[in-house]
Amino acid sequence: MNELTVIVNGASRQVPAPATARRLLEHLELDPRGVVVEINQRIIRRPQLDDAHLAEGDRIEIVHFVGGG
Amino acid sequence: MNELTVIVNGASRQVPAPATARRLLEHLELDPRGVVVEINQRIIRRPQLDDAHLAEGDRIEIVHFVGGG
Amino acid sequence: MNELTVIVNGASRQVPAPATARRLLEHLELDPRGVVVEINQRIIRRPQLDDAHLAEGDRIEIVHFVGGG
Amino acid sequence: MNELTVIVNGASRQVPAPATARRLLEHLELDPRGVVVEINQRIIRRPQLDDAHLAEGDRIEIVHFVGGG
Amino acid sequence: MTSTAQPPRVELDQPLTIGGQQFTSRLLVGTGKYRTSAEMLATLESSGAEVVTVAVRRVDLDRSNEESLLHVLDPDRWFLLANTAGCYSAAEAVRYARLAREAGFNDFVKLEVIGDKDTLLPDVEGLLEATKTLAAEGFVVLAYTNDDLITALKLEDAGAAAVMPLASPIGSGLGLLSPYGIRTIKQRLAVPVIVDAGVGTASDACLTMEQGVDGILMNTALAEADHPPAMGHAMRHAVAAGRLAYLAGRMPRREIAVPSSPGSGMLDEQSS
Amino acid sequence: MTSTAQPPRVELDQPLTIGGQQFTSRLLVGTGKYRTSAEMLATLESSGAEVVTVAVRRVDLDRSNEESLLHVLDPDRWFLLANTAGCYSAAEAVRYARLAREAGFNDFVKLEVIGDKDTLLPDVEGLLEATKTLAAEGFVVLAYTNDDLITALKLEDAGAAAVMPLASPIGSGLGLLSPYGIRTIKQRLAVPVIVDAGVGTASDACLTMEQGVDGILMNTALAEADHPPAMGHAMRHAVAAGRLAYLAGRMPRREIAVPSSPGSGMLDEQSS
Amino acid sequence: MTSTAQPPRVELDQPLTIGGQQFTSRLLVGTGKYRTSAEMLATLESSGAEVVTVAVRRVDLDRSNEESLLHVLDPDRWFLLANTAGCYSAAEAVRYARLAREAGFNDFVKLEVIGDKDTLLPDVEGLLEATKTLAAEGFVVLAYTNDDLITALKLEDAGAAAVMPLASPIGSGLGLLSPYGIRTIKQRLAVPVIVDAGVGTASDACLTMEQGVDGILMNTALAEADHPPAMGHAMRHAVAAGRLAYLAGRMPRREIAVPSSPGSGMLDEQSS
Amino acid sequence: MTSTAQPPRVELDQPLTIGGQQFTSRLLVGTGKYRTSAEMLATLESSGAEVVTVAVRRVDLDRSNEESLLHVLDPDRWFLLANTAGCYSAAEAVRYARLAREAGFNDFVKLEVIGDKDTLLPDVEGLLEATKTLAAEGFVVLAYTNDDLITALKLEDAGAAAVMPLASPIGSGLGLLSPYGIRTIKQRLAVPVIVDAGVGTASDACLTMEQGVDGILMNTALAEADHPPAMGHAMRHAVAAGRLAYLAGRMPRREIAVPSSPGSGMLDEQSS
Repeated sequence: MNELTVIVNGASRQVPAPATARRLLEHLELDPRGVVVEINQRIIRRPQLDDAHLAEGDRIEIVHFVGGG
Repeated sequence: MNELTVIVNGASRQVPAPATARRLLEHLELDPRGVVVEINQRIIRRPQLDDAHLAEGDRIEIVHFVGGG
Repeated sequence: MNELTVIVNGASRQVPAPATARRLLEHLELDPRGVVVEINQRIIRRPQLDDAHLAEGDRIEIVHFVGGG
Repeated sequence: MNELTVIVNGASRQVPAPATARRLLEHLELDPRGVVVEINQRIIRRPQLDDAHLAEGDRIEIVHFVGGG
Repeated sequence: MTSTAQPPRVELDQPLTIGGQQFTSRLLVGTGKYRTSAEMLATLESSGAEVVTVAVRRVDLDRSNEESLLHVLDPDRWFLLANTAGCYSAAEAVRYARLAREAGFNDFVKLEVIGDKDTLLPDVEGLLEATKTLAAEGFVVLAYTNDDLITALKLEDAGAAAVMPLASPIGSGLGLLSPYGIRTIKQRLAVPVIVDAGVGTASDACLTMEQGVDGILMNTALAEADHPPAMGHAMRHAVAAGRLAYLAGRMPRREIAVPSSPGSGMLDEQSS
Repeated sequence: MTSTAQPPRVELDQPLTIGGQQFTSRLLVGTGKYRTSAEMLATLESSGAEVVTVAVRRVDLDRSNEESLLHVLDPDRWFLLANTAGCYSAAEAVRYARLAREAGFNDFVKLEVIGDKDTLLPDVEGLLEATKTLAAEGFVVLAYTNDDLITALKLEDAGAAAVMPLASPIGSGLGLLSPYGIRTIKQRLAVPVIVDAGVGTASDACLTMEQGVDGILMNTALAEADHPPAMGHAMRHAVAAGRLAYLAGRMPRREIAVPSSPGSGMLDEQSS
Repeated sequence: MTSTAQPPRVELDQPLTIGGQQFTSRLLVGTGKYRTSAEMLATLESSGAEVVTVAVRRVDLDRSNEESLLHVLDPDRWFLLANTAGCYSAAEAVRYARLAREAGFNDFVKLEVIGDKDTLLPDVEGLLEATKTLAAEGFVVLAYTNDDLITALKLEDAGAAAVMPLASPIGSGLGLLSPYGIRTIKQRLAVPVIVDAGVGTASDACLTMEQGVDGILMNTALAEADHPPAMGHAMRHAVAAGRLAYLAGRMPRREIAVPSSPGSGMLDEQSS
Repeated sequence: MTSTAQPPRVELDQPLTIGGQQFTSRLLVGTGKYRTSAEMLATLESSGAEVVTVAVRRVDLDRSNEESLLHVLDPDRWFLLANTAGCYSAAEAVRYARLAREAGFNDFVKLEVIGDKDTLLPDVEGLLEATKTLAAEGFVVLAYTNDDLITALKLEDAGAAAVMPLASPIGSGLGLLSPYGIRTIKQRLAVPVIVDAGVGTASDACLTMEQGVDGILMNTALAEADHPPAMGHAMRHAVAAGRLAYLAGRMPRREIAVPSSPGSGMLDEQSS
């Protein structure tokens, strides 16, 4: 089985290929309703999570809301 | 009918004699429950209003509560 | 004798032609050491006052220092 | 030689008898011009220092000026 | 941040107690200088006050009775606190206090012995004397005083049931001139401290309560507001706010900024 | 004083409205720096706030999900206002704002473009640029700015739905440094003015609202109080007090005393 | 602006006069708490003061004479004003005053009757009593008091040659807590008003003098500065600045800007 | 206290230096709004200022020359600092600055780019742009700005030779609204900080200098005093006082009293 190396939140990770944004969230056990995903500084809207394919070396940011003022 | 001259709240007044504190209040149409009477700087407690006889020249003060801070 | 119409400090004036910046100051009885002259938003440095010829319709500003904070 | 016991500035002291306020100052090597003497809460003015005789048990205060605000 | 820990229990505040009597509000209000009785009543209601001050004056024998305050203020609804406003000596103040007590409502007196017509500042010598006299006669004396700690301590010794230092002169609206002075008085006295006079607006009242005092008495700030009933409502909130903030314990002041949002977790950070 | 006249009707206050949306409270609160989630929730409740700010940060992939704020804050109960705290350029702030919007709750953003790590003061150049960009994209921009009127006017022109001048630096607790500056901004702008940052205790909040501004946003004053839920309650009262006092119209300040009790009707006066 | 008119003549200030004696400086300084005698002397010199306060204490019989102040301070150069610091009753203060007078320099006394060890605030009852006693004995009494006008008026009546209200507690450095109180005292008294205690830095001194008072006495602000002689110099300037500004009459405050440069004569204006 | 120790050497202050040029006074003064030229000159003299600001305006061709400032102010005696007062854009301010330089006295300009007629507050965007332009042309730019640190840092980067934050709006006399803001700017900038505008009286100037700034520029406080020459004298002292106090290092503030006279050596003490 193939693997991709992507940068998720600043750290290298191996993910099973082929991969999409949604698969990545599942792999990380994250609920898509609570996070927002950006690939290479492009935001992936939630309905497009399945269509957003990951490529080797992609820089992925997964953010959510935290306490702040 | 006899009359007495007393000073009530700084002004001379003729009142029918013999007079008591209570009679004075009645004469002035004042409700005893809302005022306090002083004769010659001696306070007349309400139960004693009938016993407080007025004499010629008495200085009488009748006070009540007004708005204040 | 010819005359030019120029705008000096916002008001139309007739000045003898041909005219230079220095001639204008003399005409206005102004000491060049105390003022600065601008013709059509171009500053005329003091040594160039003689070379700065005026043309019909020129907008001339003559300024000096006044009290200010 | 006789001695007297007096309280000077709160502490018992033996002084040669007979004693005066001036003798006490000399004994203590204090310049009379810089201090003020009180015997039993009575101030001894400087000209009277010689006349102020000390008695056994006298409470003597010797004060001067110190830094203060 | 964990979700299991319990929040600290907020201590419930104790009610204001003066001379053994509990009151429902820490805001005490005067009844002078209102444009109309209706406006006064609406303001008293909106302020939430229980204690209202009244003055002792001669009945005007030449006019109708309409101005009698007891026709307007129900003594069962409001706690009537008589003052000795306008008295310039201990003897005069004692006389007014005794007359007020004969009205029969309670033994409380807001004791004023004024020293000067222009500033209406208290004469503390006369005040101490009158306090001793009245306390000995069983009065519950609330003594209007300046912001001097030494006098406040002496008033307590003289038997005052509460000490009422001013924020600023009566009717001035200058607010709390010396938070330090008021705070010091509160820290040193055992009897309640009620700040009286000078509060001009809500923030003054709030700041005053934050010094830890037990209550505030005001009149002009309400009566001379453009809309007294709205200001009564404002002051009710302000006194509650200042009291709660005092009990809650404010954050420290610091001359440096501290972010409210996390400094880490920013995008594009390199993982270590 | 007559009893027949009616008290003036107190005008009912209008609710705070930003970007067409009405809010139930003029107090907006942050969610940072609380010791526990329970304490935060208790404080949010006691404050009466509807709008709560949140920050956008990376999910921590190495830790459990417990810290996800949405597990604690019900988005149906609270209006989540995302901020761009920690951003030091217009581009960075725009990026965070866009991410926040994708979370799907609303188009509002509390826009911060910080100019300096020590003071956390805004970079008004970057702020204006980001405001223009985001307003053009349909965001409802609440712009955190300093107390400069000229910048506030430009932010309004740039499309900000609300302007948020600071009282003092973020997390400093120094209170309202320039009532004059804030008052001037409020007087000149048409969009709501919400004072953000620097409030330290209840009297600061009350004084701020008395300048006429439309609301206050605070975080540290609550989270760093000794008892945050009690301070939340205090601030709820303080904001109401300041707002009401502003609407009620305070009495004038005067450097002379004015008695609250009548000057006439004293004992022993000679009748004329 | 015409060049022919004369500038208004600046009225020359009158020298400070207390008890019939003129002094060259409105700054009076204490001599306590300096690290060294040399530092004290340098500070006295730089301050420009003429009057220096001294305390009356027992001679220490067990130590050398070096600490005798008269070995350091030439009584021909400085006007020695003895205080009754440390006295807690009228009787005690009177005793110290009498001792001080026997030192033979002058009849002046800075009268302190302290009411409390923590705050060093005056006991005004004791102060009034001691003032009467000492004034009757021919003393020139400068009475250290609080900022209460009524007490100040009574001190004047009791024979005080000058009244010395505090700016804030002795040694606190809190500055002028109540400009209003001090200004009111100055306006109402005929005898000189010298503010004593609490000044912390130059702006405090300047602000104090701007209230119109006749002088300032300070000690800790000088002795506890990092560089006392430099602070002495600063205070000399500050007292002069505040005095002159008071005499010069300050501009009005206004909540609107007014340009300092002409509004007309700008370029490109159209001539009418 | 020993008499042998040396007092600490008071460090001599350095003269104010802007753009490489030393000045003899830290007080800079404007020349606008005086009632007469004579009064202005007397005030300039009494203030001890060296730098005086002047505005650039059209010659009034219909009136005599008497108002020409150079007939009154000797350029060899005073350092003429031209301003760009009245300019509302970078381009306009640059134009005035260039005209001013042609007058031939120096390359200095007090740069104002105003953002609003009512408040005369600076437009910091325009100010930054004009600063860059003029600095590149060799001007020594003194930039009149608000009290925002971020803008001040950018002005320094843009080439300003000095930054001139306001104390409060021009001509308002409101004094130093934000000591914190001014102090922060001074701490962070390398170029001189001259506070410009808003000072109303001597204590304002003194307090401002105590924040550590390098100088103050004022106009209205002098010209609108009742006696401008006396106020000039006051301000000269005030600036010196504040500067010296800053250098001397003030005592700490404390909320407790500390006696200035010894606590021991009192009469009737029992010896141990």
